[in-house]
Amino acid sequence: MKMIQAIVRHEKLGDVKSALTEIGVVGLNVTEIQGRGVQKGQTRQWRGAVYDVDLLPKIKLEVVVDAGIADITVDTIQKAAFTGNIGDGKIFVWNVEEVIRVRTNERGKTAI
Amino acid sequence: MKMIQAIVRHEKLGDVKSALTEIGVVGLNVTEIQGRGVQKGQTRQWRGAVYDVDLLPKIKLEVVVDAGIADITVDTIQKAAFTGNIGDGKIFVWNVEEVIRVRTNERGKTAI
Amino acid sequence: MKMIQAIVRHEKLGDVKSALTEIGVVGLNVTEIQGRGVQKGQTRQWRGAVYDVDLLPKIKLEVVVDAGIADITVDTIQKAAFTGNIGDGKIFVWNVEEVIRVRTNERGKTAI
Amino acid sequence: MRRYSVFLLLLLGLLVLLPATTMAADPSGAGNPIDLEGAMNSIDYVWVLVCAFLVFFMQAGFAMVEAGMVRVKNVANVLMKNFMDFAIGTIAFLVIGYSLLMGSDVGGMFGDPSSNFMLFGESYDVGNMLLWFFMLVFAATSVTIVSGAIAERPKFKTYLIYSAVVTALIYPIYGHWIWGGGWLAASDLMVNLGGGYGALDFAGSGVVHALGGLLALAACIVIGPRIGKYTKEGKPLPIPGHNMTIVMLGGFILWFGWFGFNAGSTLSGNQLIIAKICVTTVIAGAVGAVTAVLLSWRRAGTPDLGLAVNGMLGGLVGITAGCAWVEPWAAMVIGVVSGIIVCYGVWFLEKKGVDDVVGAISVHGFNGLWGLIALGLFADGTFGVYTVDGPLVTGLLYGNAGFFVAQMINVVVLAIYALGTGFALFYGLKKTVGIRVSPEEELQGLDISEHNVSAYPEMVTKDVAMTQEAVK
Amino acid sequence: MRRYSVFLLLLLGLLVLLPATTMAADPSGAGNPIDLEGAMNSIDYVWVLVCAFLVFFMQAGFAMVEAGMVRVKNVANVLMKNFMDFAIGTIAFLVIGYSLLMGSDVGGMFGDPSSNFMLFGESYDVGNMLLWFFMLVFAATSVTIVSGAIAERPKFKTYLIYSAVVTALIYPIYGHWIWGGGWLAASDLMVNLGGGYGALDFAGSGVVHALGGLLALAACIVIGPRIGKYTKEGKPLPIPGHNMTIVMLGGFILWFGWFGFNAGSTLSGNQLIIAKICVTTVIAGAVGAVTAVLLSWRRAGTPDLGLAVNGMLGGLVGITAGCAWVEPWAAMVIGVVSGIIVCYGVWFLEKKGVDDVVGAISVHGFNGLWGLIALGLFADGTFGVYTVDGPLVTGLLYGNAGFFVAQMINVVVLAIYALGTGFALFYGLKKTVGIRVSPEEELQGLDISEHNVSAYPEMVTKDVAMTQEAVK
Amino acid sequence: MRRYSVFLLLLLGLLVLLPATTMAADPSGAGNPIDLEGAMNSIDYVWVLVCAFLVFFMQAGFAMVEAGMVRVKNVANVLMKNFMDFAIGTIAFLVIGYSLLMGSDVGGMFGDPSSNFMLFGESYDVGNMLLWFFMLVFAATSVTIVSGAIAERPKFKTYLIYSAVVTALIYPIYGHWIWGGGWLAASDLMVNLGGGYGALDFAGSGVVHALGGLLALAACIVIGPRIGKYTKEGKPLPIPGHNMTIVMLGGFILWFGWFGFNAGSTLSGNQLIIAKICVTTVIAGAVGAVTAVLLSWRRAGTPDLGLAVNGMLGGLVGITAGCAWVEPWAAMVIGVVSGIIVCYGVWFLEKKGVDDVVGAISVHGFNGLWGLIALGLFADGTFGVYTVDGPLVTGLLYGNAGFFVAQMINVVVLAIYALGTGFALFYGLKKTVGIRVSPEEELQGLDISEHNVSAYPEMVTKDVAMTQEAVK
Ligand SMILES: Nc1ncnc2c1ncn2[C@@H]1O[C@H](COP(=O)(O)OP(=O)(O)O)[C@@H](O)[C@H]1O
Ligand SMILES: Nc1ncnc2c1ncn2[C@@H]1O[C@H](COP(=O)(O)OP(=O)(O)O)[C@@H](O)[C@H]1O
Ligand SMILES: Nc1ncnc2c1ncn2[C@@H]1O[C@H](COP(=O)(O)OP(=O)(O)O)[C@@H](O)[C@H]1O
Repeated sequence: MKMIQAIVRHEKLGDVKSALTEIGVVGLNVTEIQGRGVQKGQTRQWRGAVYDVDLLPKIKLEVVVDAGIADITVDTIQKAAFTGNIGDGKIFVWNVEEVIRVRTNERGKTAI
Repeated sequence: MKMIQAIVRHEKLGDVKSALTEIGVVGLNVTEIQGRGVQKGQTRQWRGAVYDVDLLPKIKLEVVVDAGIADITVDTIQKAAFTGNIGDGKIFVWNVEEVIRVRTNERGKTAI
Repeated sequence: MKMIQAIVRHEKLGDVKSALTEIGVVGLNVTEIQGRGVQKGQTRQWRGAVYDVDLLPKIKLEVVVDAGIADITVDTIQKAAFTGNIGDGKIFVWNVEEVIRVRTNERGKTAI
Repeated sequence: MRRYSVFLLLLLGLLVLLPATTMAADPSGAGNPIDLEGAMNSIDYVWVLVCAFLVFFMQAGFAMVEAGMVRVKNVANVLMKNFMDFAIGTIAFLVIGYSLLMGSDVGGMFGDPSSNFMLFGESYDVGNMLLWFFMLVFAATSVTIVSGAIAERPKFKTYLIYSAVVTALIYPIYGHWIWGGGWLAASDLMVNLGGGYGALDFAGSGVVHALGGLLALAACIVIGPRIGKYTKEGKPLPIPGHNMTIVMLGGFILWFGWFGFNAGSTLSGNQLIIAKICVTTVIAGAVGAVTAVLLSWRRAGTPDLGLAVNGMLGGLVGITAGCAWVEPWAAMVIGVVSGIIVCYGVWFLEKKGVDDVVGAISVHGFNGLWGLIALGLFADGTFGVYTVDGPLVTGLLYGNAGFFVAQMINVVVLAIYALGTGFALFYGLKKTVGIRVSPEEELQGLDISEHNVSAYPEMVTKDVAMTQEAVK
Repeated sequence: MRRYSVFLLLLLGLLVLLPATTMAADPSGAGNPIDLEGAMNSIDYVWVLVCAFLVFFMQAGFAMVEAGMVRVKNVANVLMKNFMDFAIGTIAFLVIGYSLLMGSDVGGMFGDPSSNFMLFGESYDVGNMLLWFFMLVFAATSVTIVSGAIAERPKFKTYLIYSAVVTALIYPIYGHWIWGGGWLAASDLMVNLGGGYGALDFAGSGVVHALGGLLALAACIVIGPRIGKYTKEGKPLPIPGHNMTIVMLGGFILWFGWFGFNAGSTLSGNQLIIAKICVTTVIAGAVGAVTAVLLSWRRAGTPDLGLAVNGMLGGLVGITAGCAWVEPWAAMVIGVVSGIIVCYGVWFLEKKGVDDVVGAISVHGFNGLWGLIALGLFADGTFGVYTVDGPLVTGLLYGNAGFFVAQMINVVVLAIYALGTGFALFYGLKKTVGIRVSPEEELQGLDISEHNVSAYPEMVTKDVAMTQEAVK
Repeated sequence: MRRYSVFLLLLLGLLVLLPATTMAADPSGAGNPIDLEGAMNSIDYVWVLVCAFLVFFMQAGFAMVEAGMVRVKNVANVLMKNFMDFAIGTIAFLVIGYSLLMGSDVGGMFGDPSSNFMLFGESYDVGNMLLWFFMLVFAATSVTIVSGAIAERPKFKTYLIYSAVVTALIYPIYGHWIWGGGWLAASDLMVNLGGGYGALDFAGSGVVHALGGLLALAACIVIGPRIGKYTKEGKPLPIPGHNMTIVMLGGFILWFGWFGFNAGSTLSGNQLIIAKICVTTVIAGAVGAVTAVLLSWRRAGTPDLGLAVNGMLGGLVGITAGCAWVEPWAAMVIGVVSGIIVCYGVWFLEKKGVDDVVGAISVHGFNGLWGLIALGLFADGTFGVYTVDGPLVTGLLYGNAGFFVAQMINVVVLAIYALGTGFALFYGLKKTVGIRVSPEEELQGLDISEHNVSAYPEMVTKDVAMTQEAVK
């Protein structure tokens, strides 16, 4: 099983969620994070003084999927989150050794 | 060492924490996330109009433990977080290669 | 590639960020979490009644870096986040199998 | 003949108010004699000013309700709109608005535009300044209504232009027709019809609320719904506001201010009817709230806070025209109808693709018209035209069908005027300076795109995710 | 003999207020003569109405304090309770409450229940409506006190029933005994005891606050503590509120409104004692706050905001009964005692298993009784019964032990009445419609379970985690 | 000769206010005759009290603006400071402050310190208590200004000492020079210079605002900037506040209260000039806001909310001294200048290393002085010294250069006095009890370190991260 952690734009969350639903990936979770990347930040102003912020709000999505569909999941997210502009985000994938469904205590793939 | 990431219900956080304390697992951290699973969401209303939400607030717990106690930790969380109803959550386990305690720069098991 | 997850003090975030910039690690993301560790919590008061809290706000930093610079990244964070007092935090490292840059669909090291 | 008598009646209040202006401008109040008349005069000033303060404070109420009903990313923008429309409106009102509203009547259509320019010369008079101040806070109330309806998408600059135009022209002209000696209230035709008085509107269900609410309707139609409000199939998706606490606070502030709004409209503290006005006002608000809560409960299964506040406001709008002229039981009836109008208005407009963020069109627009009608129905003939002397104001249920017709004429005229000027204004703005921010800016939120600030820079937010998908 | 003289005294204020009602109902105030009497009448109306507005605004203050003191998941519910109890109370007061409170006395026990039904007929009179409005906002203040105490667990529907019953029956009946010509104030026994007047309560330490606060005590006991409030060993665990900013805002609003509450209770703007009332009021509030802060500082090591606000409110409650009758130094003493009562009251009740979320029982209940006692002690004999004429109100320290006894009788009667009706009501509700939501609903929060909304839909929250574990 | 005539003039208002005090203390107002004089007296009381309530409510406004402009970790502390300075100030004012301010003049320098101790004896009089209450809320306004400027770093205990000292001594002494019959207003020198009156300050641009604002300047310099405010190179880094909604709410509350502040300063409801005062007040506030918004727009590319509120407050401060004496067009000019002063003041101080969190120094300090100057320029000779009778107050532009000089003397004296006492006080506190928390406490936030609470315990926060790095 794989953990797919994707950092995407706020306004792309809806698209990513629907795209995932379409390929049958339902379970996921979402947090707001503050991120920094190539997109080095933006300016804000406060009482007329302009300043640079270097962390921008982004959405972090975590989906655990069966290894077999990891690639298609990654592709789906990449497509749905894409705008082509700096700040589109990143996707990280790593191996998950065990998944447990709390409600049934099932383990492994069936628990996803 | 293993990272045990558990998604549980808000109201179960207290129980899970105490259960972990009892088996000697102290270090952990907690975030509120928005999750979607089999439990497909709920309805809310706004000015008399009912609508479905598909992300529900859950608690994400992260505990890094020595590989030797990973199983018992998982079991403990599963039991403490259990209600038997849809939405009980998931536990994910993966391998952690290194742990560093910032205060002492200790590495590995003793740093947990 | 490695995921370096560091739990540090709120007031150390700025130092850690600059230290990372100095060694050329730009991409990262940040969340506020609630943590428990050796530092068992603190007391607060509410309407004159003192009570213990066992979760304290901390900053969680996630940086994915090339395996080759993982060690220096960890060291940099450790040094920048260090105060020597209980509650300094932890750093966890695990293997990341794939990194995708959403904007370009690049994969692997160049995508970091 | 009759025309003059009404005109006189309308001026009476003014005269009581301005004892010294018959001679020359009195900027210091030196003309206030140390006698009974002077004392009664002082009472009027104290009362009218305190009530004006309360009406001013309603600006804070609107700001809070509206800010609470938008998403985090648009809060600072909504606050700024509420604040700046008052600031700019004050200047517009000083330069031209008040003259058009209250200057000496020109053909029943508007007041002499230069008569009160900057409150110079003859108009630099305490009595006139009292009226200016009171009228200013009323005008500002009307103007601010649009702000909440079209929240989360208009250009800030365009909104400022809108607010200046309404305070300077659109509001004063219609206001003059009713309160400034204009044709709706004082023309022979209308006065004959009403039986001694033309169309009436005690504290402004029509002048302030219906006008503002119908302008909001025009604005909402011209600007179009927010991104994310409707699915591809046209099904509306609720977009919850971010802070119910300040919505409720704003609701309480508005109710608080409304007592000044209605009871201050006697323009006199010597009219004991002010006590009755507070009674009808509080009843209509309470009953409107209860009605809306029950309706929302039935529809959604649980009682809703937003509609409770809307229902209360609807009841207050509904009673505003008739507050001095109807009985407590009638205030209850008015409140019930108001609550119904608010709920079904909100649901109807939402279904029809009109995206009114705070429910302003139903609360102020529809209920403002209802208030005028209700006055035509329920006026019980115990109080005259802003005076205890006759002719006493009497509605359909008490036998005066003519007055009811006068009120209906007012309703129709007002609706045409408000929608006409509203569509003209908003289409004009759309074609020239543009009325709406770009989709990217809208998605990002107006706080960043228009003001480059966050309302809550340290707050971590989450999206309210819906299962159904909206059109982008 | 004496009985009648007091009765007359009490009616005096009313008579000044209602110049025209001796003849027939005057719904328009036409009876207000354009003479000195008329002018003074106008001053009374203006003053009483402005003060009533301020008292109305206290509803917002209560809503903010209570909302701020609960957790995020219960905010909308608390706001709705505060809002709807006023709305429903207005209707209840119109139908029956006011009649029982102020209708012509029936055997010293209550007012004629039909006398003011819907303010029809004789009661459709400006003077009577003035009093109705003023009394309404007072009744609403009393009713809303319970809301905060039992927050985070009651059924919404049950709360609405409670608020209707208290506004319609429980409050008016006791209120009649003190303010409506009932036995505590006007019976021979009490008047003889007091030395020309019976039990007194200038602005309602007892009628409004102690009654509300003791009803809250009954409610808290019947409903039981919140899940998570106590450990298995019975140790209380603090449950911090979610927003100190609005707690403080609410505190300021309440203090602001309290000036209207106390000084408006002259029912006349021609009583210059209103200046003194503001002085004693502000002093007691300030001193109460300082006292509570110092006590909290000593106990917890740091000065606490919640207790500061509670202490201030306690001081205000304590001075309310005697505000017109005591000296500034006495106001200080009253404030110090109030601050102590608040702190130790809060800590004592918490230890005893009474889970009062906002401290209402100590602030309003205990201090309300203290206010009655303090009046019996400190009245300095410089002001009469709502008039500058004698008999002047004099307390124990100034030689009138009888009046002190009268006040103590009032304290005992009030405590029995409030707790008696309170337990009866809340047990009754518990056995019938149910008083508390299910544990699942409580854990989920009342906003979702009772209203299906979030107060802050976009806010990411965290739990305030405590080391010790509570009983679920 | 002249000296006495002015003195008499100044006392006139007081005499009208205190009809019975010429004989003996009248704690109940029994001396209020049931005649015309009595009625006019009542009107004064009603007006002054209502205005005082509004001024009191400004405390809530300050609390909200300041709380909104600090970071989450310091909110409870700022609220507590705002609340406790009023509570402690009330006691200090009762014990000594008011006596120094308004007690019988001692050599033109201060009032007899014991004359009103605890409002005992002769001072236990309704008229005197009216004035005490009004003066209290003014004093509290001045004191609270510093709180916002030095937010996020002072020791709580030290702040309490500061607030007691200012209310007890620093404010009353200067206030006496202007309002209590002291030398700036009533000495021969000044009266001759002014042409029948000395330095004037209608509602306290100088006494209340400039004094408070300049004390804030001294405080900011002594305490030093917040950790994180400046880079190593000395470049200022903005530290955004946490909640724009309550900043705006606070702004509206302040504006609301300011009408009471300015118009109540007639100390009489029989001066019809109150209407004009409201007009000039609302204009200056509106124009100040518009000006500041335009300047911020030009500088940062987008219109800023914080400066909008600051600009409005600056305009209000600027008009406060002259509100009764200048024309509407002059109010506009004053507002424009105020808006400019606020913006450039804020930017200048920030560059110079003075870290004023809320802009209080520019808003209250600089604009307070500007208000005094503006009065000396624009007074139009239509209103006298708190009376409609002459000598009429006339400024430089209307030919009275002497009065302008008198005002400039006042400006210089005030600046020296405020900065002198301010530096003495804050250095003194720094050397003794300490003025600033430790860096660790500051980083952690004063809510935890000073009060051990969180203002929003359940809110998840994020840091506002800046690219440039600040000095720690
Ligand atoms: N190495 C990294 N580790 C963790 N998060 C990262 C990393 N690089 C980027 N991110 C996250 O991805 C977001 C987008 O990165 P950015 O480099 O600006 O995107 P892009 O390269 O597609 O323009 C950042 O805001 C940050 O949250
Ligand atoms: N595949 C997944 N990846 C990440 N998080 C998941 C996944 N599946 C479920 N979750 C998380 O677990 C929570 C509970 O899931 P759900 O399927 O409703 O539980 P259950 O199957 O026990 O009823 C979800 O709200 C979500 O936060
Ligand atoms: N085993 C663990 N798993 C996950 N997070 C942990 C673990 N141990 C500690 N943490 C995180 O690190 C933070 C600091 O831990 P603590 O043990 O107090 O630090 P230290 O040992 O350096 O004094 C905690 O608040 C928690 O967020």
